[in-house]
Order: sequence, then structure tokens, then C-alpha cells
Amino acid sequence: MKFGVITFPGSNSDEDAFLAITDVLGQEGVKLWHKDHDLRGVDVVILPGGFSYGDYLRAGAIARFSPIMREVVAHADRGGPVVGICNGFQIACEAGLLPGALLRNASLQFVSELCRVRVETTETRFSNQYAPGQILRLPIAHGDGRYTADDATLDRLEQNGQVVFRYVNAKGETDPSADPNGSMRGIAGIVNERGNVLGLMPHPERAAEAIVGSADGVALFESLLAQVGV
Amino acid sequence: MTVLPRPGDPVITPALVAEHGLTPDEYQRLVDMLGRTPTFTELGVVSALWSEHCSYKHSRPLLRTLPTKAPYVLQGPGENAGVIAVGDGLAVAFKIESHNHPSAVEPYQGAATGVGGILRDVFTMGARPIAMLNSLRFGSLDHPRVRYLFAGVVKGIGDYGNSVGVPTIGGEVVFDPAYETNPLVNAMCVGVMHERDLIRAKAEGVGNPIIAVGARTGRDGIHGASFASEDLSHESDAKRPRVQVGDPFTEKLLLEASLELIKSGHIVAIQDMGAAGLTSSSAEMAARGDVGVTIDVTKMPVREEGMTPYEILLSESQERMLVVAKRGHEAQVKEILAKWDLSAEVIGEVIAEPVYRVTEGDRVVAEFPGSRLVTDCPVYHPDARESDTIAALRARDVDAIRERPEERDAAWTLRELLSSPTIASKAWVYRQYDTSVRTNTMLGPGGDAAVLRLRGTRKALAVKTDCNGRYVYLEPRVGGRIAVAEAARNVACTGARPMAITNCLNFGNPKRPEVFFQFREAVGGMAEACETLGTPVTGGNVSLYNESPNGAVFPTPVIGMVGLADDVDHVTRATFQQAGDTIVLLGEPTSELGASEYLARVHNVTAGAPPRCDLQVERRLIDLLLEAIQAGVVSSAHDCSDGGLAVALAECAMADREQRFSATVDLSSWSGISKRAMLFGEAQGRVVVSTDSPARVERIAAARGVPVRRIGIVEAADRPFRIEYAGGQLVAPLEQLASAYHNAIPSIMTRVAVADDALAADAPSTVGS
Amino acid sequence: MSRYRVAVHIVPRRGLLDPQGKAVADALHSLGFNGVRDVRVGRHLVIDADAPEPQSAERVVRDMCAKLLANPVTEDFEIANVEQA
Amino acid sequence: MSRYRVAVHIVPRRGLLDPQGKAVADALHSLGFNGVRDVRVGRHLVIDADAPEPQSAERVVRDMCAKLLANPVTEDFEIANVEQA
Ligand SMILES: Nc1ncnc2c1ncn2[C@@H]1O[C@H](COP(=O)(O)OP(=O)(O)O)[C@@H](O)[C@H]1O
Ligand SMILES: [Mg+2]
Repeated sequence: MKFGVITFPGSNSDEDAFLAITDVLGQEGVKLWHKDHDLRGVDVVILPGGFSYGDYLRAGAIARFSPIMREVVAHADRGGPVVGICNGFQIACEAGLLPGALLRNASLQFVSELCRVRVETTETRFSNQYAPGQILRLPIAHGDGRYTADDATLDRLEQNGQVVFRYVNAKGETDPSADPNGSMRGIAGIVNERGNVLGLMPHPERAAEAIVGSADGVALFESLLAQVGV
Repeated sequence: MTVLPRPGDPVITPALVAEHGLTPDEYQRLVDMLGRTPTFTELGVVSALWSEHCSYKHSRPLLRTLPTKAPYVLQGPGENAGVIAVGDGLAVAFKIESHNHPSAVEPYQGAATGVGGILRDVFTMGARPIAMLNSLRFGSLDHPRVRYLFAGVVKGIGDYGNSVGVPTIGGEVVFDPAYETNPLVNAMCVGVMHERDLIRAKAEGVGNPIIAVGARTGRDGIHGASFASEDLSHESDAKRPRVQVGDPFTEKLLLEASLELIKSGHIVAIQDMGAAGLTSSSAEMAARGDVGVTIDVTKMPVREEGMTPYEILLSESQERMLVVAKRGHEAQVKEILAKWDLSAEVIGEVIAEPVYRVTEGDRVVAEFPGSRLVTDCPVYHPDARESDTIAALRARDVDAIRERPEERDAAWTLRELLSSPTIASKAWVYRQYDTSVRTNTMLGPGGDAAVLRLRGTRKALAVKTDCNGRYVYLEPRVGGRIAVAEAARNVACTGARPMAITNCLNFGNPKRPEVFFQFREAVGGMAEACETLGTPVTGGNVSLYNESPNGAVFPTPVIGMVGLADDVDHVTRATFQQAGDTIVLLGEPTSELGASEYLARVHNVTAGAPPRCDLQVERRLIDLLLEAIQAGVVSSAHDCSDGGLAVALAECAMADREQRFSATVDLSSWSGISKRAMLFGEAQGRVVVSTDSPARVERIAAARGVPVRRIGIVEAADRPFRIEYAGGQLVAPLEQLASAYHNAIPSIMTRVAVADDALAADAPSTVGS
Repeated sequence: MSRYRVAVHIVPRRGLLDPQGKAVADALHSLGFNGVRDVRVGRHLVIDADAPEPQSAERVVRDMCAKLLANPVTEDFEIANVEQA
Repeated sequence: MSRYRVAVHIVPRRGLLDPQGKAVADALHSLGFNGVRDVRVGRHLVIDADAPEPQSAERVVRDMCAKLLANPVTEDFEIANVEQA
């Protein structure tokens, strides 16, 4: 399967995503450049973490106007899978690929730690290799991760099973003190209505090998592979 | 060529010379060198290059006494960063630098631009930065201004490194009134590269173009280098325009573009425009290559209108580089920078004539005879004399200090130490640092050294900064030795062999004999330790004049140590790993109590002699540790430092929030040592190890001639933490110790600090808003 | 063409949590500013732009806000001032 | 006592680099807003506070700016507006 990782000016986890896909999963990786007008035939697009355009103004606000984003939106409209990780999640929201917005952490501090999230649904092409309710250890590292949307949107996300990951405590329960950034309803990751665009604040690509603390992110990418049956 | 004053330049007067920080003698040297009166522009250039920060005029002779050689050292002192070979065709570049004075005035930007500068020092060697560390000193957190400085510095370091995408994985923070108005902010960067990509900042090749790359030049930070060479005073506040604003976004682009440029083969040299900006970068590159250069300031891309040559030469605008390209390759250089949305402008060239010439269009505004600009700087050998006051403090009999009544319960004392901000968990700090980006972090902050795997090999790199300024204050030679030994011990605890160091020498005003004494002795102690431990010095930085109305800071020679583990399987944690393991102490307790954190925290006393440090013993300890770790018989290893054995044991038990254990320890077999020296004394050369094969650890230790003793058992976390000593015992619920340790800093920073936090949290030009 | 300086306010939508505003209010209280009831923190942008006349300068900046400067999900904007630069 | 709403602008000091303003200006250019010459990004604070009269509300807010809200090293502030809340 062919994964394309986009590099925006200021992306800093593009290499991490690329290596997780190629070195760890043994899949084909394609480095895509923000000025490109072509996705070069990739099956999955990854919008990586980092600080595109310095995150100046608002995280993800400027990157969404990059030339390549037009192709990404078209790819998503065709039903092609897109994974927005951290800054990529912010870009996806700004681009309207996902509902809501990611605001400054409630603590007003950048937060970096190995957090816990619970898999809320395995019925997505990004989570079918997890067990229902499975608790994952994934690194987070962000200053703007407070997921925010109006109540109607939140209700709709819940009803449609679009909430994929939620922050939980060591017991696996949602708990405001286990929500590292003040996200509404503890939301760490969502899919769009059609189920082909995933956005999440934690970094599955940084949790691809036990040697660096966790390999719990691997199954996210394996879920995509299972779908296509490569 | 004739050099004429520019219209509008101020007349050179003794007052103007003094304002530029030059002594009458230094000014006379300048006149002799030129054979005429300097222009205002020339005065500015020399004032920057001959500032302490750029010229090392008070420190150079002593720095020459440091050992710098080992077969694996590829680049020693004198370049942007030191470089060592680590096998498999890979090399590691690393360097530490101070940003103390800028951070005292503007903590957020001061610290952020410090990180930016040290990153550039590493990637201009051709290395990709893979880790940042920081070594910080502040006054007491009881003061709102100190909380403001602390919060701002940490946020500045975090925002910058996080944005560039380099994990910040280690460091130290110490709080002591000695740093009240003059905090220390030292940042270290570590990078990896293929040996073949190593490049040096040496201008070469007559006719080669000199290219300015990166951000435009503004009026910010003019005279930062001389600013760093003065005492901090109230007037410093009035010198505000000297602060610089960092832009990590541009830095990230510059980093990628520079690495691409170096690999491309289109350039011969590259250097950061750091302190004293264009002036020092161009003069140093020319001096290293022993060539002349000419630069036209009108070609320099500027941000503001009407900038004078003086301003352009001395600006410290951030995120800029100076490149010497191969002649005829200008277009390719510009193309690589354009890909990253950065500009590159040819501003001069390398010339055969041995001069350093600056023009403004056709007019020559400054001209110096070649490398004399760098080499003619005076060198000073100041007087050195120990302060009587400090000698008396050291001689004080600290054993005569009576215990406080609360101390009858040793658990009270232990909690008191665990909640001392200097000892307590620094998670409040490093939670704000991205530690996982680049996916190499095997051990992040929180243990002894941090460890990174070296991708594509079985090896791992361990890194740590260390210095106990109180030891150096009370006995500088011993303190200098301990700084190196402790850094080495920390690295060895993780399973890595200490390889080499960089250092940042933070001292007071060297013209004061008692300060220069500290400097000389501390450097001497460092040199001895580096020699014995086999860790050469590959570079560093000197920051003098760290003084304020209250006097000099503790002399603080911060050591940045790099070590190498041959196999990732040997990487060892500081905290206990399984209940039932035997706890073994390597090394021996002593009766020493002087200079301890215990005296400072519990009795508010800074006195006594610091513990002895026998470097041969340290060396054997390191060898033994590595042998035992490689033999696979060590579950965890943690060195004893601030707070002594009791604190080390408690940290082994509960420093890891996710995985806690308790311990039952018996120290009663040492009977000649007082309870507090036993528990809280800071005897050197000690490591707490947990193991499931104590007999094998004992055999290895005995063969190396290192004292070893089984002292206890690792227990489940629900058991009380217990230490028996001759004449009593310390018992505490583990939870109590954990909460003292983990909550100390957060509770201070949220309790009263909201005001300063809110401001610091929203520093100007907020990154990742 | 003349040059105009247009000032824009971009503020968090009312009803949304404004942790920054709250932190500042708390900070002000702890400094003894007890009269403070509420603080909101937004962005203040000053844009210098060439335009034939002030109305069109304002129109263009409105367009910038709609497209880029404000997030329609969480923020409101207002043109605070237009003047000759 | 009445309640006043005081608006404050806090802007990066002229001469200092404003990376955020520069990034926004570049983004506006690439969106085709070619008339843009310069952008500065600062903060807009709205403070509701009790005070006996508008002058004293303004005075108190100035004091807040000097003590907390603006960074004296890198920022300038101005009171943009005072009105009855
Ligand atoms: N400023 C900092 N930045 C990052 N990590 C830090 C900082 N200060 C302390 N740490 C980390 O906290 C742990 C304890 O530090 P320290 O008390 O200095 O250890 P030691 O006593 O072994 O020298 C180390 O892992 C260290 O790297
Ligand atoms: Mg240690």
C-alpha cells in the first residue's frame, strides 16, 4: 500500500510518519511536497505533526491553503483515506475535512507525555485492528489540542460513532484530570461522517516500536492495510 | 584603500570608546594595529570582537589546559561545535552555550534565542540536531520575579525546540538565592551525521562568494555580545532594544536548507551569525582560513530602512547564516534556499589580500589587517586569590549544627528534601518539552541521563548536563572535578561509556581575584577529571560577569556529557524494575555532610567542605557498572547526588509515576557514621543498583576493587518505605514521599504564580499560540 | 491608490471557554485589581494595505478575515478602524 | 460604582521582529491579497471592571498593562476604548 506523507514548511513529524510506514510497516512511502499539485498515486494521505507555518495566527490555518491541499480535499471527496496527526488534525479541521476546531490547551501550557486513549469504535478503517475499548499508550506533544465544537456537532459525532479515541485515566475511565488539554468530552480523535478522514492529537507514528516507549500505534496503520487486503 | 568616516558618524572620543567597553589600553592597541584613528564602524566591530564573549580574553590561557584529544575526537574546540566519531560511519556533534543575560531581561525570548543559536552551531557542522538539553539556575521560587523568570525561560526553551522538532530530553534546574537576579540559562544541542558530511567554518578559495542566508537583518540585539560581557545592573533594563526575538519557524526552514546545502557540495563553509552577527561570523571564518574577505553591507538583506554599516555589522537578528560557496555555484545555492522560501544574497567574496574589508557600495567603511582583528585581541592573566569569607565557610564545622526537633523523625527530613525544588521532580518543566519527536528517545527526562537510539545501528547515545555550583563555590577544584565525575556517573548508570564533554563556564567578574581564583581552580579540577575519566573537552562556552548587586553567582561550570552504549539492550533505567530484586550499594557512605542540599534546605546553611572526589575510584566505579550492565545483571542503576542515599533510594522507588515500588533497606552495618551523614550526606562515587543476581554484581565489583554491599530489597508499592540505620529507622508510606517529590514544583507554580504565569504563558509572538 | 491602515479584532466567540481570559483575570485579582469582573483575550491585527479608497480597503480586509484571519467555528471578527497610513 | 468595559491593544514594539505578522502577510500574499504591505499581530483585551468613573477605569487598566498585561521589554500598549458595560 502506498502512503503519502506531506511536508509543509514547519512540519516536523513527517519523517517520523515516513519511517513508521517504511521501516516498521514495510509499506511504500512517498514524500509529498506542499507545493505539489499531484498525490502521485498514493492510497493514503498523511498530514503529519509539526508547526506548519510556525502555527502562527492559528494552528493549521495557513497550511490549508497549500497547493497540495486542493488535491487532498479531492482525494477525500473521492473517499480516499486521510490521516491528520496533531498539526495534521488541526489542518484537517481548518480545511473543513473534519468538524470542530483545536484551541489552545486549557492549561495554557504545551503538554508532552505518554497519554492513554480508549478505542471507542473499531468500526472504522483506522481502528479495526484494535479491540473494542482497548487502552492505548500514545505520545502527545502539542500546545493547541483542545477539541471544540458546538453541542449539536458533538452529539452527532457521538451518535454516528465518529469519536474514535478518547482520553482516559489508568483505569480506562474518562476523567477531566486525564484529559490533557481540556478537549470537549475527552475527544482525542474523530472521523468524518463518511469515515475516510481521521484526525487525532496523539501520535501513533511515534508509537511504532517498543524501544521508544510504545508500539500501540502500529495497529492504526495495520487497520488501513487490513481494509485494502494488501 | 582609504577608510574615511561616514558623514554623520559620531566623533571618536574617550567617552565613546569607554561606552564600547574598550579600555584605554585596548583602544591604543587598535590604533596601533590600524596606524590611524578608527572609524565609528571600526570601533563597533572591534568592540564586539574584543568583548569577552567573542574573544575569551580572560579565559583562553586556562582553557588551553583542558585535555582535548582522543582517537575518536574528529573536531575539538575552536569550531561551531565539537564532533566525535561513534562508529558505523556516524559522528556526533554537540555544544553547550549560555544565554544568561538576555534571559534575565526577557526570559521567554532570551531562552528561545539561546536554543536557536545552539541549534545553528550544531547543524552548521553538517549534523542533524537530535536532542536538546538545558541547564538552568534560578533564585528562590518564593519570589514572584523568579517564578516569572522560571516560567518564561521554560516556555521559551520549549516553544522554540518543540517548533523546530528537536526533542528536549534532559537537563537540570537548581534553585538557590545565589542566582536571584542573575539566572543561568545554558542550552545544549546534540546532532548526528555521517562522518563524510562534516564541514568546518573556514573561509577558503580566493574569489569564492560570501552569501548571507536566512532571515533579514534588523536593528535587534545590536551589541548583544558586549552586553553579555557586563555585570547586570539596573541600567540593563534600559538596554532593552538589545533583546532579540526568535522565529523557530524560520529556523526550521534554515535547518533543512542548510543540511541540504552542505550535502549538495556547492559550499565550502557555513557559520551561524550569532553573537556580534555578521562581524564575528565573517571575521572568524576569514581568520580560520587565513584569507581576506570583503563585504558590501548594501547587499545585505535588511528588514528596516536606513540601517548604517555599523548597525548591519553588529545586528544580532536571529536565524541567519553566512555561507562561503564555490565560485560559480551561486545559482544552485539560491535555488536550494528558495525551495525552503528563504533568501540568499551574495554580499562579498574571499580575497587574496590579507585584509578584512567592509564597504558601503564604493566607500570603504572599515578595514583591518587580516586576521589580526581576531589575533591582536589582548589576553589577560588576572590575579587569583581565594576569598577569606569562603575559606572560612568551608572550614566551618557543620557537624556542630544541631538537628532541628522535627528531624527526630528522619521521614520528615526526607520529605523536606524531596520537596526541595532543586531535588523534586522536574516534570513541570519537561512536560512542556516535546520529548518524543524524531522517535529516537529510549529514556527521556526523569532518570539519570537521557538515552537516544542511533538509528541504523545497535548503539545508543546517552547525554546529561551536570554541575553542583555550591560545591564549586565552597571548593572550586573539588567542585570542578565532581561536575565531570557526576555527569560521567549519570551516563554510565544508563549503560553508556562516557566519551567526551562540552562545558559552559558561568562565573562572575574575572577581574575580581576571588572570582578568577574560582575560575582557575574549577577549570583545573575539570581538567583532572577529564584526564582520568578519559573524556576530552571538545568545546564549550564561557559566560563571565554573572553578577548583580548581590555579588557573583555560585561559580557554575556546567558539564554536558555524551556517552555511547554499544547495544540498545544495555540501556538501563534509574528506577526499580521488579519487586524482590536485591538493592546493592556500589561505593561507600562517609561522614561528609558539608556543602549538602540537606544543610541548605533544612538549615539554610551553605558551608563545609564538599565531599571528596577520588577520580580513580570514580573510574573504577564506571568500569564496574558498565561491566555489570553488559553482563545483564543490573535491573536499575541510579547515582547518589543531591540529598544523598536516602533521596536516591526514594527516587528509585517512586520517581517513575507509572511504575512504583517500595523498598526495605538496612544500613545499620555502618555504625561509625552519623544518621544524617548516612542518610543525606553526599559522598561521591556511589550508585544504587537493583539486581536479581547480587552475587554476580558483588564478584564484578570485588574484581574492580570497588566496595559493594547488599542493603535491601525492592518491595511492592503498597509496602511502607523503610530504611534502618544504626540507632533508628526511617519509615514512610511511599505515597507520602511520592507526593512530596511530584507535587513540589507544580504546587508552587500554581499556588501563587498565576499572575506571572498568565503573562509568561502569553509571551509576545507566541508560538503554537 | 493610497495606503490604509486597517485594525481588526478577532475574538473568541462568546460562550466558548476562554482559558487565557480567565488566567489573566485571576492574575489581576491576585495582584490586587479587585474590580475586575471579566477579561476576554483576542487578537488585534493591524494591516497596511494599498487600496483606491477606504471603503474598498475595509471590504478587502473583511474578505481576508472570512478566508483566513478568523476561524468561523470559534471566532468573531470586527473591523475596528480604517485610516490613511 | 459602575461597570466599564475597557479595550486594550497590546502590540509588538516597532523595530522588533514580528514573525507572526510576517507569516500572515506572506499567507495573504499567496492568497492573492497583493495590496498588503505590512501586518502586525498583537493582542486585543477586553476588561470589564468596576470603577467610580471612566477616567479611573482607564487609569486602573493602564496600571494593569504596566504591571502585567504588556511585556515592557517587547510590547507597547494603548487604551483603545472605554465605555459603560
Ligand atoms: N531543565 C530540564 N530539562 C529537561 N530535563 C530536566 C531538566 N531538569 C531536570 N531534568 C531531568 O530530570 C532528571 C533529574 O535531574 P537531576 O536532578 O539533575 O538528576 P541528577 O541528580 O541525576 O543529576 C534528569 O533526567 C534530568 O534530565
Ligand atoms: Mg543522577
